Amino acid sequence: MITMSKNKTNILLYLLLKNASVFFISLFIICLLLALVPDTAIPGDVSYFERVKDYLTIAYLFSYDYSVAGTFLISELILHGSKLTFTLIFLSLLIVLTIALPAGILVASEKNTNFQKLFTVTVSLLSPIPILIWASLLMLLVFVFGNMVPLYIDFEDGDLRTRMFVLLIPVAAIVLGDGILLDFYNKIRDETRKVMNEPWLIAVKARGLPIYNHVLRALLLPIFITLSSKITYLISGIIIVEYIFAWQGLGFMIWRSLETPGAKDYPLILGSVKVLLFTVFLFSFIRDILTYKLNPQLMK
Amino acid sequence: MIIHLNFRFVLGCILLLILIGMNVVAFFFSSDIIKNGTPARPPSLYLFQKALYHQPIEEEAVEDLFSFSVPDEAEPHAEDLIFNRNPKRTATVGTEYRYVPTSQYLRNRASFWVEEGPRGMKYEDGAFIWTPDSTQTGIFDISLAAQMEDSETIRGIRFKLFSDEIPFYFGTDERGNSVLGLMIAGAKWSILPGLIAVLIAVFGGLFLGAYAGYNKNFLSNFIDGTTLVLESIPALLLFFLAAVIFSFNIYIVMVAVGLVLLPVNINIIRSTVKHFVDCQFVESSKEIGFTDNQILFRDIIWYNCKPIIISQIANCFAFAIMVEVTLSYLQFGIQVPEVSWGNILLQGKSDIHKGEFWLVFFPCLMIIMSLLSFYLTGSGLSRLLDPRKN
Amino acid sequence: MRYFIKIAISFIIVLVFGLAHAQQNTGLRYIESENVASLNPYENNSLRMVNIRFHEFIFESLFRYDYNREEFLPVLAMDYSVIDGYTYDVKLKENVFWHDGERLTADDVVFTFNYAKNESNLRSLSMFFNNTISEVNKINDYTVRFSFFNPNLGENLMSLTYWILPEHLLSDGPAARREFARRPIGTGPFEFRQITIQGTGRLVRNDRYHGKVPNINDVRMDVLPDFDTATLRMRDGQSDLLVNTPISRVEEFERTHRLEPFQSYNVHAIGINFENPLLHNRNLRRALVYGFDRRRSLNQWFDGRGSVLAGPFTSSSPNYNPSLQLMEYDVDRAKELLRRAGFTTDRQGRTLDHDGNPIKLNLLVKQQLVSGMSNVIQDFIEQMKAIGIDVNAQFEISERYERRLYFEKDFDLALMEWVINPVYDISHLFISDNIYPGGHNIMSYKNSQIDELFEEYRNTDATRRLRRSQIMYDIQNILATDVPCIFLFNFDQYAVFSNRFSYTLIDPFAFFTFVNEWEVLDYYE
Amino acid sequence: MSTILEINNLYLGFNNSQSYIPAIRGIKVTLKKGEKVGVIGESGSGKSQTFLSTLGLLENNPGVTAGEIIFDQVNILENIPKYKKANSGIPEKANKKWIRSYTNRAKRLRGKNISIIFQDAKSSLIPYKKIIDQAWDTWKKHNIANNYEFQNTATSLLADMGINDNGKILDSYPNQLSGGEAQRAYIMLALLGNPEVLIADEPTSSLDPYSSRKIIDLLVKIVDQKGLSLIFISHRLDQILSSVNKIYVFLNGLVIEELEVSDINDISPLHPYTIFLFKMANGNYFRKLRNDICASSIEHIERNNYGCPYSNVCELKKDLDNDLQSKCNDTLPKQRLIAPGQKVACWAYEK
Repeated sequence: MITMSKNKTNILLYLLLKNASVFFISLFIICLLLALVPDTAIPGDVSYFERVKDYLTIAYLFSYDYSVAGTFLISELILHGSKLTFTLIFLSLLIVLTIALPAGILVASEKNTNFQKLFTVTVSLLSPIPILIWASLLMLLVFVFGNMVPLYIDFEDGDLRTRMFVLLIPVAAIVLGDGILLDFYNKIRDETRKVMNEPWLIAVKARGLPIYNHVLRALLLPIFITLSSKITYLISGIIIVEYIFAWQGLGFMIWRSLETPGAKDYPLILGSVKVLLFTVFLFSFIRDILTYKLNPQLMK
Repeated sequence: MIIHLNFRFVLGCILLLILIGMNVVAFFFSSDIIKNGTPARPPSLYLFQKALYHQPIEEEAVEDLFSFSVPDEAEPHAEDLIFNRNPKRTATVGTEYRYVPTSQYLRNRASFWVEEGPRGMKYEDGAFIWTPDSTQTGIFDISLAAQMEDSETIRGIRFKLFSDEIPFYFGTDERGNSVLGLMIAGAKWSILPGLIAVLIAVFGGLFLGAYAGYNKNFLSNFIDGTTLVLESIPALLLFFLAAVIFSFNIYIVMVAVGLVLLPVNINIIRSTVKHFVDCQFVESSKEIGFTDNQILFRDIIWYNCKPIIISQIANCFAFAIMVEVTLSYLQFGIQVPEVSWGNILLQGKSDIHKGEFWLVFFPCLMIIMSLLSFYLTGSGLSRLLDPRKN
Repeated sequence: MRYFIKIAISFIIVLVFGLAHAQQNTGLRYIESENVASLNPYENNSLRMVNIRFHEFIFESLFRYDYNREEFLPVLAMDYSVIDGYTYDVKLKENVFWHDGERLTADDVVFTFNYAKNESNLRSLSMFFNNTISEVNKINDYTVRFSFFNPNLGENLMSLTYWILPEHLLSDGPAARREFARRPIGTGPFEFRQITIQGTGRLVRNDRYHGKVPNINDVRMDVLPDFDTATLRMRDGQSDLLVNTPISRVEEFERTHRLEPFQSYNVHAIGINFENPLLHNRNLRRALVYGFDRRRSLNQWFDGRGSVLAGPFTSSSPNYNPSLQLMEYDVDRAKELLRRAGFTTDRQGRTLDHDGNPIKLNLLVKQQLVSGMSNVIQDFIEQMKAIGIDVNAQFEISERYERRLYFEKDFDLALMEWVINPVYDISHLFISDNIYPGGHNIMSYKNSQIDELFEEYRNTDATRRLRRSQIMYDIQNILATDVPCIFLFNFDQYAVFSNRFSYTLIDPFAFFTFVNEWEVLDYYE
Repeated sequence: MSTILEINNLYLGFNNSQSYIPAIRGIKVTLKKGEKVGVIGESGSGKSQTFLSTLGLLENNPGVTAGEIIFDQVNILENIPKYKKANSGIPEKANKKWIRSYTNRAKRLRGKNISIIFQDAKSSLIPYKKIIDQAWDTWKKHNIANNYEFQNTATSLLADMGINDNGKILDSYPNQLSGGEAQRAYIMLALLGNPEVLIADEPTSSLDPYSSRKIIDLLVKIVDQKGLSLIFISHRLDQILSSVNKIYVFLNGLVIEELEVSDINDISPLHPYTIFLFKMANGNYFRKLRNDICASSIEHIERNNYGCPYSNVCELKKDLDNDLQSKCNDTLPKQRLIAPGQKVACWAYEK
């Protein structure tokens, strides 16, 4: 998709335009889908297109004031929800990277030691298990042994120990579930192996210079590529974890407002969907920039 | 490398055969797999039952022989406890139920008797013995009593004994259906719906991806655009809408699953095709005179993308199972009269604090097994067929 | 590298010893299943039970209707005097203060009713006020004159049982209203302290309360959508009260907690759609009732906590006809009724209707059920199969369920649940002129005799009590024999309290009305 | 002229769990200060592997099993674990701790004492960095990071390389340079750490004859000017013959001949394989070639892992008595001084 164009700003503009168009088109499709949701609070004579029209106004004109519940502003709800969701997402990504990065590099540098075989087998056996199963198994374990239920309510007023405990279980469910760890680990291991055999890296080593900065720089791009491809699975995983551990994040808000009977809180749903789409936009935008910037052939 | 590969492929095939076997059984004898017995009966393996009540039944001091009131004073201290073992809670018609209450030393110095129990249960040379006949099935409240020679306090324990015709190895749910039967019946949702998702995702991905990768015209840009858009829509929202609008019809949901997986497959196929298009052998075969389609499908797809397609099929099946289980867990997938692993998992989750773990343990086991079977066969097969590896 | 190892080990220690002991005091911590929608009682969708329960702490009304004694007791008002049938004078109590220190005056009452009549966007409530109250004006600081449209004493006083809002906070424009919605001020026993986005609400005791100052010093509401996690928290002792416990899960708390029963007016029934010609046949409907063993299901899944219904009324409602006999489970009677209705049975035991193909009925069910009812449905399907009728359950989410039930009438049988409103009027369910799309007579059940009796019941004066209950008895007898729907159960209702609460009186329609009289033992057991 | 680098009976081998395949079987190489040494051999005869092992760049593939490498009186392979029989083919678990200590010791030499110039210069420069940045990193590593002095040495080195408009080269990316320029830039990089020994691993094989001749002259000029010692590895004899004063001939992991080159035309190699190499270079130039024992053609030499590698096609072996012939087939020949400045490893010259 990246055509060779002359100057740098032209490229950045092109990438920004591409990702922004993806953002708005998927928002449009979601409005179309939302209008299909049956809702008794809407009088019968409102046609499908009118519903789509006012969802589009809500979504594109950023026009919202009070949530249906009336107690809180939509912006407050979304702020609180995104605070929760992004703590979960970024903490689990952080832990995934801190596990996958050293393991990938270590495994790539040594030729198939038994540590490498052991690690690959365990990760590939653990990862196909979905987040739902991990969450319920962890909940079972924590209740049977810790005799405690890690819910978000304790997070606010608990001391540091309960906070970490309540935060750790959902994050562990996300990290282990849905093959996220496996994908990162495989990608990093293959990339490091490829870089290690590069002739210029051996030359750098021959000159006595350290090589870790070159390896990390070469890993930056594949990490972002896997990240942007895994982000949609991560979002649906987040919704499940928030449902089970009662974290009132964005995913949970979308799910509960769609699920509860009676008037549905469309501004809230569209607001949270926009925030999630923005993260997808951000990740793919950074990925495109990195593909362009790090790629030596395109260097001008 | 060869040994490692076989291990993964062989294990995957074994699990897949078990899953297909369960599917066939569920399809042919669908009526009488689920046997009926006493409700909420624990699995009859003693090992499971030990894990079930991780602390043994509390022992109470008995004032008079007939009433078993719970004493207020503190726990009886350990040394004068007599029944210090966890009794077996299940019995089967025809096989002898045996419970040895305590160590040999205590047994000589204490007298045991059955306070309240089914007909034919007696204490004989160190153990409580009972062989239920065909009429004695159901839940019996058992209370056993014991008295040390030197002290006059009588100690007793009470527990429920489940007796059935068949030894339910996996236990039963609250309606008395055998969990083993439920697992087999639930297996029919693992392969059949997945087929639809695979058809859409893998073959759609193959053709669209190949086309988008091979030539550069408006259509290929359009395909790239739609994959980007489809990729960014949160998947669960799509499943929710498909489930709600078509009143929980699992096959329509699988069409939505196919749509969600389409972009991933398109991207993979397109990148491999684009990678090979630049190679020399494509130009050379063009000069020889092969048509575009022939080059694309025979050379590029058939030789190089075969392992990728197989791993895509496996991942697609695994993802379909995951979606079906998650939706049934959130009560949006398969509804009650039908049997599905997600429903049983949800039902089991509410009994965890009572110690009845088997309604969560076995569905999780089955889900993990079916996912692993697809995943391992997929990656094993793709390694086997990979031209580059060996 | 060594630094990371230390961090990892500390994580593991935390994981193993992560016990959380919240500090105990004499506070009440109760669990709800969904967030409080709105703190202003006259805003949209405030009529959910969650909001009503939360508002009971903060606000108070002029009068309160007592269901046992069937009379209106004064709360904020001293008493009322009837000048002529259409105007009442209400005298307010003197020493009542709002939470922010202002004194309660007649202006607040006048402002509240005008606000409710024209500015509140709660359509159903403002319509009710506009139909009953013509105008409200202030006589002096502590007496208010209400003039009504019709002389019906019960209905008029019922309209005075709604919360009173502070005029000095709400009178100047929408900004003040928005601020009020964030920090409501009332005259109730508890002051509002804070509500978080997560849904956790906190209230503190109002020491200057005009009635009995409550023993509980603060109240905390937690929102837990998943009932299993709620049970786990109750067993942990981190919460004291579980408000709406599904009846099938009550036995788990029997030995460890205190169950506080209160009258229940919920009726579960399977509605029969009369638009389906097959179901016009009375013998078939009676066969359905005889063929389903309701008592066994009640005992097995709900521990027998409830009663099997013979008619539309629960045993605790005043017009209940005790002489109604229950159609006990009797398979042969059901089969015999089917034979008398002219249905034959084929080899596999399936009943065939008049033109020979087997009877197929679809049962419309709402998707997220009370936990025990899914077992009841499975029992129903099995037992109907036993007498040869093939029933298949169709699950729908609540929106599509209501559309198919009320508007499209696209069902043969439908699992329904309704709550008998405080004035025990069930006429809207069975009157024939309610059979329009969206009308409450879902079964579209037409019976002229029933219509006449309901009409007569409406016109007889409230004082001739014997005549009215006699009419109700006749209605129940006809309904029992005519089987418009299969009446299932009326479940007992329990609130699960932790053992720290000794005296906890509950009003079925307004849960926390007597919260200021609840007694708490202030040591942790 | 003290010896700066000495490698004697070095054994390298691929040592995985199933088998042990010997790559280098006892090599003896000495390099004096300021001396220029040529190394010739067919590709895969282990010539670059021996000199890569001096810098520890082999990462145990093949791993060092025995021998010693002494640089400036410091033995990099000290207390190497005793390997039963280096040539026995019995696998033995590699001693990880010793390998780490050996690579650390070798690391200290990289860039400062010994630096290597690789074959394809364009692919051994960091593709995404400017030349000046790469040079600055190397300079900062080995000397005091002072920009002014760095600029001077860089430009002076490039000037020695015969590039005058060095502004263009320094701040351009590697893929913008031509083959020759890239090679010159890389040589400049290698010399920034002012090493004492320069190992050139076939620097000219990917260049056209003209620029490769220029590169070689440049190399010799710089080495003489700075007083370094040079190891020139190549498989084209004619290129290096004129600018080298000692030649080692490698075959299948063995130094089969070592001869001093003081005067071009009176070289008289003894081993048939070296004679053949010289004939292939430019046969008529050398008068003293003994054509009788020169091999006719060497398309394919079967590897003889145990005896003399050349024994299967050796002409000398025909007229030896049979016990010498059996020695040729199964035991490694020892290097023996035949004439001053000339050693050969061949049983024929036993007497």
